Amino acid sequence: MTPLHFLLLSALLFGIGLIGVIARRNLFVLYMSIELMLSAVGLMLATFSRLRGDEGGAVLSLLLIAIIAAEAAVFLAMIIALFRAGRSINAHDFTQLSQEQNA
Amino acid sequence: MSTAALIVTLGSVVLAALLALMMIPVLVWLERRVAGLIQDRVGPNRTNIMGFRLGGVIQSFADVIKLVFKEEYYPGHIKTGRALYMLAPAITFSAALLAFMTVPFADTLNIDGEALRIQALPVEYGILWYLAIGALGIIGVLFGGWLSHNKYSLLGTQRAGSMGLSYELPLGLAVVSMMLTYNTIDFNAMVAWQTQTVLGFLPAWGVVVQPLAFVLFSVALFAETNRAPFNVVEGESEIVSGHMTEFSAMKFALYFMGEYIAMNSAAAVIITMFFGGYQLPYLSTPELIESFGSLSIAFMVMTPLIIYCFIRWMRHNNDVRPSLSNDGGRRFEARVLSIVLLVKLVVLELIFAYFAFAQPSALQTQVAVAVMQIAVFVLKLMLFNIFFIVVRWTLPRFRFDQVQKLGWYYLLPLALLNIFITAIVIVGVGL
Amino acid sequence: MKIRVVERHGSALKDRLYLPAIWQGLKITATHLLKNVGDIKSVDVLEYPEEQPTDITSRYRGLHRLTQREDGSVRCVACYMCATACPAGCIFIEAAEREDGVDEKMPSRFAIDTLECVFCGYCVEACPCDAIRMDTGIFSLIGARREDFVLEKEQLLSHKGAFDE
Amino acid sequence: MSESIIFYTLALFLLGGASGMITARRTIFSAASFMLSMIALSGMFALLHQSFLFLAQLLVAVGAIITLSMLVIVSVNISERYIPKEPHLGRALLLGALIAAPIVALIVVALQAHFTASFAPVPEDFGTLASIGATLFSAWVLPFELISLLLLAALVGAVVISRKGERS
Repeated sequence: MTPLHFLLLSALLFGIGLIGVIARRNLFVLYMSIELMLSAVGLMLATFSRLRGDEGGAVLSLLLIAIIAAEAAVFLAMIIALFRAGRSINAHDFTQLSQEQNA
Repeated sequence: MSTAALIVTLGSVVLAALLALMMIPVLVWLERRVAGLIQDRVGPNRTNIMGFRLGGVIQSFADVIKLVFKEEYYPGHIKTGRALYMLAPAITFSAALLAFMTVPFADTLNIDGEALRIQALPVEYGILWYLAIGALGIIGVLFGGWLSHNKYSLLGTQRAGSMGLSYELPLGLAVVSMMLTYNTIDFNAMVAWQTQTVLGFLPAWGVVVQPLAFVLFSVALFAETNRAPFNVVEGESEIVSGHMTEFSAMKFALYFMGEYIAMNSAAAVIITMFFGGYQLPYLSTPELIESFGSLSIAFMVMTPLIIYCFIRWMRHNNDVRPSLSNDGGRRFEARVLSIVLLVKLVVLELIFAYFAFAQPSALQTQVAVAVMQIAVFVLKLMLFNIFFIVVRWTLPRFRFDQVQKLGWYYLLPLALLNIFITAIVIVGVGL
Repeated sequence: MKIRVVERHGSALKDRLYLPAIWQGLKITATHLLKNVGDIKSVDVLEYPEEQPTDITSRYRGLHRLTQREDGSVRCVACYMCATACPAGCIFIEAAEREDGVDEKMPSRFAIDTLECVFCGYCVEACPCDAIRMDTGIFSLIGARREDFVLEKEQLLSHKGAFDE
Repeated sequence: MSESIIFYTLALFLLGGASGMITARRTIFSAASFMLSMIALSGMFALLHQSFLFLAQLLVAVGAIITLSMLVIVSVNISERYIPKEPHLGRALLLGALIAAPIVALIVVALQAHFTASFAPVPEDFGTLASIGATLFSAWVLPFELISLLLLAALVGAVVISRKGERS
């Protein structure tokens, strides 16, 4: 179990998140895929922090968790608003920037 | 790992499992008995094994056996997600059980230079572990309720989720102010801090130092554990049983037991953070070890008195009205129990005499002090569980919007205010 | 009609704090708890299976009975009034012709499913002949199977009224 | 040795949960798989001696975020017909994999070729609450304050976005 293992794992996790973002249309899954990619970065930061014995990485990872939380709040509020506007959680239904055309 | 460490670790795990799991039947029985006595009834007192009813506690074992052997009913309308539906109660149960695991039952033992924690999980995460793991219990509720495909379950789930989130905040913020006070997250260090005195005579228990935090913390815990007056999640008069509506037999039992374990761990955390944990007031562990001989003499005098009073109480109460000729073996039971208690008294007296007059080794004294602290802890735990139960049978249930309003409009600002005051005092006084 | 405005309570600081009221409530319950823990015999309850209730009044709706005429025959004329009035639909009557000249009809079968029965007493009210009553004072019925709870005519006739007419 | 076993078990749960999340058709199973991978991720933090990160991950990612997502799923209460059908999910996933594979492969190859460092022992209090806190409030205090501003903005934004009624 070396740092390499952790970094490979984090790369794979990021890849899976990327696939989710590209392939899925369900807004919930999209949101979770983005969270997954952010978490992969957090894992990488924690690994480097452990590797260098420097707690800066861990702090960054901690701040990243805060960002994930902020993102969750905004994204979930957006899902609620979008569902209310368009009765849908299909990402392909929201191709217009303006509210009127979506509804 | 040395032998002593192995024994202590195993012992703590067993003790934690006993305190968490064996407490469930006792708590169920207590709940019903206390409810009965508060309402001027008697409560369950007849189930017995060979005439031994132990005040009716056998009833809960009968209940457990009934739940285990009950038909496993599986609602037919749940087409997909059976595995997750089955797993959901287990998530709640195990989260409640795990949250209990960092509570210390006695002070750290020092054997051969090794510091051995009397905790099931010998880690220093303390209150953060409780917050983190305790919050997982809500997820089992959410999955189970959503997968039940039932409108009552859905409403209960919605309530559980929003209540869990809104009360997590005052809970966490109350903990933050306590962390500022104690300057640690470790339960052991918190208990050590509480052996000081404030104003020269009061024990520096959390409840004395931070009364507001205590109120906020316990109110939030009542909400987190779904106990009355905040049991809107299963509010049976409105939504049947909330998330538990579609669960039966052992699946229901897991939810049910999870709730009692959560209540038990909440009581344990409250006494550890606010009521000095396993400590006797005014006596820190080194002092206890030093003066255990003289304490033993005090115990030698006190124990017979306590046991005498208990036997008298039992003989008076373990009886039926004089109008009945047949007492159903109650007097026989009281006699046998009195003999058991007397034997226990003799054994205790011998042990205390050994510690008072013989020359016990340092290790023996340490272990004896630890055992005594465990006893104190269990006593406080029982008292707090009874407090939880008495509150349940005193207060009517809040309406759901009132619960939310209380959480967001009152508890959250008060918790923030408490943090500010605490921080100002700590910086200003320079503690 | 005069409108009376009731002043709302609970706006004083003491009420809004909740805690004094909670403390008061806890005091009441704890007093009861401690009193009863100290002396369980002060709890005024019945040791039920050994002690039977003595306060059943003549208005208590217990188990049903079919009344009898002076000659000991069934008073019921199988008019189906009770079965019609029954909200739970638990009375089953089969009528037969009555041969002994006292009346024209009698029930050949008269059964009450007490598991369905809600003990509302409508059958008693509906009966034109005072043939069915609920004045037996029997409040518990025990059986091992479902069939045990379907009371047939003979059982209903054998029940005795517990009170004076 | 035992650490390796734990690592591979956790990695299995982590990757399995992640793949389950992107392949599950019902939102609830996505959420369940996501929860699994988040818990496994917190286990990874514990393996890296980041005890505070472990607790923070459990507390925030699992305790708060999953609960919040589930709560939204439950409150929105989307009936089956509003959930996107995604008839060509397999094909879409394959396409996504084709796009993601080169990026991941590049990272993997580069790492395996040039990365040989191994973990050195760390001090006793590495990653504990006290030491992370000290680092956070000395060297990283500006990012911390900025993040708190971001959180506030997100909070206000979330309230504004999800508010009912006309936005004119």
